[in-house]
Amino acid sequence: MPDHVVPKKIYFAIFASLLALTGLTTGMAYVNLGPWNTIVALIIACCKATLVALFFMHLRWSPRVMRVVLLSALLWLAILISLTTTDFFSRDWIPIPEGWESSLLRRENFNRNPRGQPATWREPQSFARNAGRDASTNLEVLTPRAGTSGS
Amino acid sequence: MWQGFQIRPDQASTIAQGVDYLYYFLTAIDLFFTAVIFLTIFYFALRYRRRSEQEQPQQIEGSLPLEIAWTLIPLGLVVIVFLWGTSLFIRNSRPPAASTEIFVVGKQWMWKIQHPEGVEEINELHVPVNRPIKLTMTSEDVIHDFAVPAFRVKKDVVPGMYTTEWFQATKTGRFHMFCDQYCGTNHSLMKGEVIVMEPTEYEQWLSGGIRGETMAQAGAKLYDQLACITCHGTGKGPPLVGVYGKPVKLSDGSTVIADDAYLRESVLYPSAKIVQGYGPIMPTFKGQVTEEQLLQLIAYIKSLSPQEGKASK
Amino acid sequence: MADSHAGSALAHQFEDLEQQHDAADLGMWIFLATEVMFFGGLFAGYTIYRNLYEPGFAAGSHMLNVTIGAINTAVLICSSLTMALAVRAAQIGKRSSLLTCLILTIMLGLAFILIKLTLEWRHDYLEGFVPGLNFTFAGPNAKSVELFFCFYFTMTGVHALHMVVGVGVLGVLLAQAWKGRFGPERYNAVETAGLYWHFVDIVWIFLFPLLYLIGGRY
Amino acid sequence: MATAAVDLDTRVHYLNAGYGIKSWLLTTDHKRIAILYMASITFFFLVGGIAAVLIRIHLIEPNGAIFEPGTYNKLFSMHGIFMVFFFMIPSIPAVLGNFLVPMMIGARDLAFPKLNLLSWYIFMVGGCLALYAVIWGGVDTGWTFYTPLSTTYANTNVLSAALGVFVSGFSSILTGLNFVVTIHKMRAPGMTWFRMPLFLWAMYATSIIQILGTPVVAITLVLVALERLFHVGVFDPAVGGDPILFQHLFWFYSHPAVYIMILPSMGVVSELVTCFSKKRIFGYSFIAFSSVAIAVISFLVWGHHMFVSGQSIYAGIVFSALSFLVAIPSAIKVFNWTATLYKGSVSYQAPMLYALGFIGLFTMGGLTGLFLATLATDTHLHDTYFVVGHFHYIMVGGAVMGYLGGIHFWWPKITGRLYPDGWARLAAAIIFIGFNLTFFPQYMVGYLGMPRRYAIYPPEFQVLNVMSSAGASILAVGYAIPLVYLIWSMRYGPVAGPNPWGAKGLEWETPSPPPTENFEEIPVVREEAYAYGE
Repeated sequence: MPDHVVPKKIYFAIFASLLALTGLTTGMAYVNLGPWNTIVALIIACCKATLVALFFMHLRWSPRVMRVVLLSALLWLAILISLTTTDFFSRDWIPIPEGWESSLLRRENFNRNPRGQPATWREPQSFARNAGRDASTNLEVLTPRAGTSGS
Repeated sequence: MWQGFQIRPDQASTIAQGVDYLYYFLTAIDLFFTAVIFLTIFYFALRYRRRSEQEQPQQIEGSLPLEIAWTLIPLGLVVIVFLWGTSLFIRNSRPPAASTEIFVVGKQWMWKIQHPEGVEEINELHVPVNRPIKLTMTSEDVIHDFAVPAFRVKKDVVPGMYTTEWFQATKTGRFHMFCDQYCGTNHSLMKGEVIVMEPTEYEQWLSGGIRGETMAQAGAKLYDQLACITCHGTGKGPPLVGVYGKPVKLSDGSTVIADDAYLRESVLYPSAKIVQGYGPIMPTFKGQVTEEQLLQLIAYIKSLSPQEGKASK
Repeated sequence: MADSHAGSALAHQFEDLEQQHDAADLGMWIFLATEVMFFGGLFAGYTIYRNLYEPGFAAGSHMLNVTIGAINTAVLICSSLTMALAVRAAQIGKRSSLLTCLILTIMLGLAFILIKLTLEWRHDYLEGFVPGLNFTFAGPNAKSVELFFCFYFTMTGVHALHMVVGVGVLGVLLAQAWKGRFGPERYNAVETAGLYWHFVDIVWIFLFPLLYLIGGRY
Repeated sequence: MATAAVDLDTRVHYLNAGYGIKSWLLTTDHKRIAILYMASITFFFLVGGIAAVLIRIHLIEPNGAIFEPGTYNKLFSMHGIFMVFFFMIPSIPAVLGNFLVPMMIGARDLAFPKLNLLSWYIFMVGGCLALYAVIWGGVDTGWTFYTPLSTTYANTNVLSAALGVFVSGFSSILTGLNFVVTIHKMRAPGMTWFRMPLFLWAMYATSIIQILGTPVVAITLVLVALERLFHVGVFDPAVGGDPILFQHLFWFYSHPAVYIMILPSMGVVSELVTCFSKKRIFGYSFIAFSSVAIAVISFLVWGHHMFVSGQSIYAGIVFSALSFLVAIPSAIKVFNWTATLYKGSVSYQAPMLYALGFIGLFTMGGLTGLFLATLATDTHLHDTYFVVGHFHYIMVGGAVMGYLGGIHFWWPKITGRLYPDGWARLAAAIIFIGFNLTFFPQYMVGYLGMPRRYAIYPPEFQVLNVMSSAGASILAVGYAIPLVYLIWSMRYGPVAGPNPWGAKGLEWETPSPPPTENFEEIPVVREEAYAYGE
């Protein structure tokens, strides 16, 4: 058969290094590296994944097409994540209307309604500020109500 | 049927013309290439039609210069279109600093609009002509979209965030505004009008304020305040859209016409006549609404009926 | 029909065993590519929200028990080793060692699921961390913490579902191996199941730091 | 002719190799599975088609001729879900692809025949779930399932419809997987990559999209379902979730899905154009690589569905630029097909009419795509009937024309019999005319600003809507005619013989209908594809 029979020795060596890396990544979490904690953890995870793929999954001895398949999957994943983040992390570049910053940027402005009902969020302050009339006709009283419930 | 028929939508804002020029340019490109492809195919298909079954045409593998030509020419054209469209878009999405800010809240299925002076409207937006207006918009429930074709502006109205669009109207008159993002049952009724007025008229309208609202609009507000939608919009209670003036089947098998009297009775004494297929779950609103408000509610339910709209035309 | 010297081991559409073996291998790798994208959707959403709501995600992460997470990681790595040894046993035709390795892999897989279920999810439920059922966390950033737990349960849930499927597949293989269906000529099923098992392991290798180690533990 | 007819009945081929329901439902023969798919997607096409007819009748009146708005919403959702997920996506890949991929590369079957049958069962389970959703109350979210409407506010059978789409997605994935492995590993001796018919290149590119795109929409629908079940989830604005993230994940698949529909049609057209001009394809490698290029670029452009969604305008600019890139490989294909006719020997049998119709309609549909990739014009046209017109030109004018052309071309191979060519040409002409009458007015009414998915619309849009509905009635007749004569021909059509069109390709070297094993012995390929004139 064309497939490579890998010596047991290699498997145990890989196994040992995987366990060591698991210990390392857990240990590193208790060391303050600032933003590098995440990066280090991800680098270690990538190393472990590479070891598993190359040796346990025999990628090292497989035909090239398997590696192309794996790499294209990773490339597509990178496309998905990078183009999506392009949107999310450039949204704030848009000039923010004055007086609305607080509600625009902070998503903590949400009221949590009782379970099973869709949430509304607090009317932005500008409504209250700009509404100089009787409270009973103010939009604010129109808002908090049980909405249509799903399912 | 031909009433109001147009080929081009009104150009009623400062950005409309710029968008239209680009639109015409693209139309020209389209027509040109469509003509080229159609005519070439017709010509080849006739000129080289099969004359006998034994015919053996000359075999041509391809031509690199041609391939390069029809790669680069479209590429050049789309680069032009991209640069034009993008620069126009950036210009169109930057509201002038002096814009008047109007707040828009979309909810199923109405637009609530509030002017900086505090005046509120529903499904209507009054604006002065020749002044930049910036809309700051958000939604209470699902995603809506605030579109005014005559202004060539459009933006989704998203729950949990604020979106903005701006325009400067150049013509007085009444223009459609639509919800362009599908938002549930009455999506197609979630439309209204932008009313562009002379500045002096606008000032007058502003000072008239809330008194200018119609019965149906007041009813819509009440409908909202009383949370009628929790049942009537969700299937727990019978839907009210289009019910006015139509026969309604009751749980005892009889049928009544949904007229003013029936609607009034149903609000005040809900268990008197139960619509078939629904439970007697509606609480009474007797004592909670005045007669005037009842009329407003009925006017609102009337306005939900498309048949009613047809008759009034 | 091709002259089927290898008897029933060769399916009719293939010319020889090598072609059949390569096709099975490639098929499994392509399937794993789809799995990458399946989990990829979750990872994309996670990446975005984690960056938007870093403090809440860190707070949520700190509710999880790193020790149990690390132990479970080790359990999975052990199962990967036994799985790799199982494939090796099948390749060289050692039935008894194949059976042992498969049984060990299944037991380790079950151990992982059991730890997840009893020591983690049950604990989370009792603490009131399950969004949609009993989420009662009330500290700062409560909403972002809830969002974190949405991801936590979806990701670990989908992963655990893959484990269950994997254990099921290995169970079938065990029954076949018992009947002596595998040998140096015929071990595709073991090998492709192994690829799947290792992939599920790799997913966990990423889930562990992403879910348990946000913001460090110092 | 008489002897040929006897031959059709006496010779053992895949159609008479077994009789009875079991021989069909348990078959692993790729040709029989193709037939199973053909029957099922025709059924789903009828379901979606009935919805389309009702929609067009309803829109004759500005206030709606028949339905309440809620019912109308269910109809267009049903139309979209069935046409997209249960007709267009499986159409050419699962029917023609299943039938032809092994035959074109000279193999006895796909690499995984049992998996192939499983795909069909999975597809049917998905289809039944979607049918269940429609019959028991309907679903009204549109085929796009936008949150939070689908997760929180819709009161219809969103769960079962989404589950149906989720399940049928795996059928799509497994079919694509099967094709890729087959094309990689099962090619006959001498069948190098650059000797493959262009249909195979198109199928390969399509499979890439199915494999890498579908899982993302699957997990997205899982998240929607979880949010609907637990009333909280990752798209829920109440916990800071973002509905726009749903759109990203949804369109990551659903934009490429459009190319799942159109790429195979492009492959079919490449086959038809060469055969009916008796000429090699012009620029083989350009067409082949443009298929792969389209598959790859299709994954980079999804944001153009979201220009006005509240997405960052900078992301909008990036997506706009990338979207224009798709125009290039599409243009290359159209020009190469046209150039193939040059100095050819062009005959106008029915499949060729469909192919030429495809080129024309695809050109019109593709070019109007430029309006929607351009930020400034898309702002005006987004979510209007312009978009509806555009994607119907691509999907119906393009993909369905290609599918019908392919069915007509390979029908003699599939059934062993010929259909009446005159009727087929008439149907092609009627479809072309009816199609343009239906969808061209939609461009105009879209430019005027009529939003899509409106049950009730302002009266000034009525003229164009009536024109569109009138065209739709012609189109419906056009689709009904082939259904009749194709079914007729299965029993009464003249016997076709192995190669009625004088076409090149391995599938034409075996008898019609082919034997179960496709080839008496595996062929050896010694010439380029489309070696007409040798």
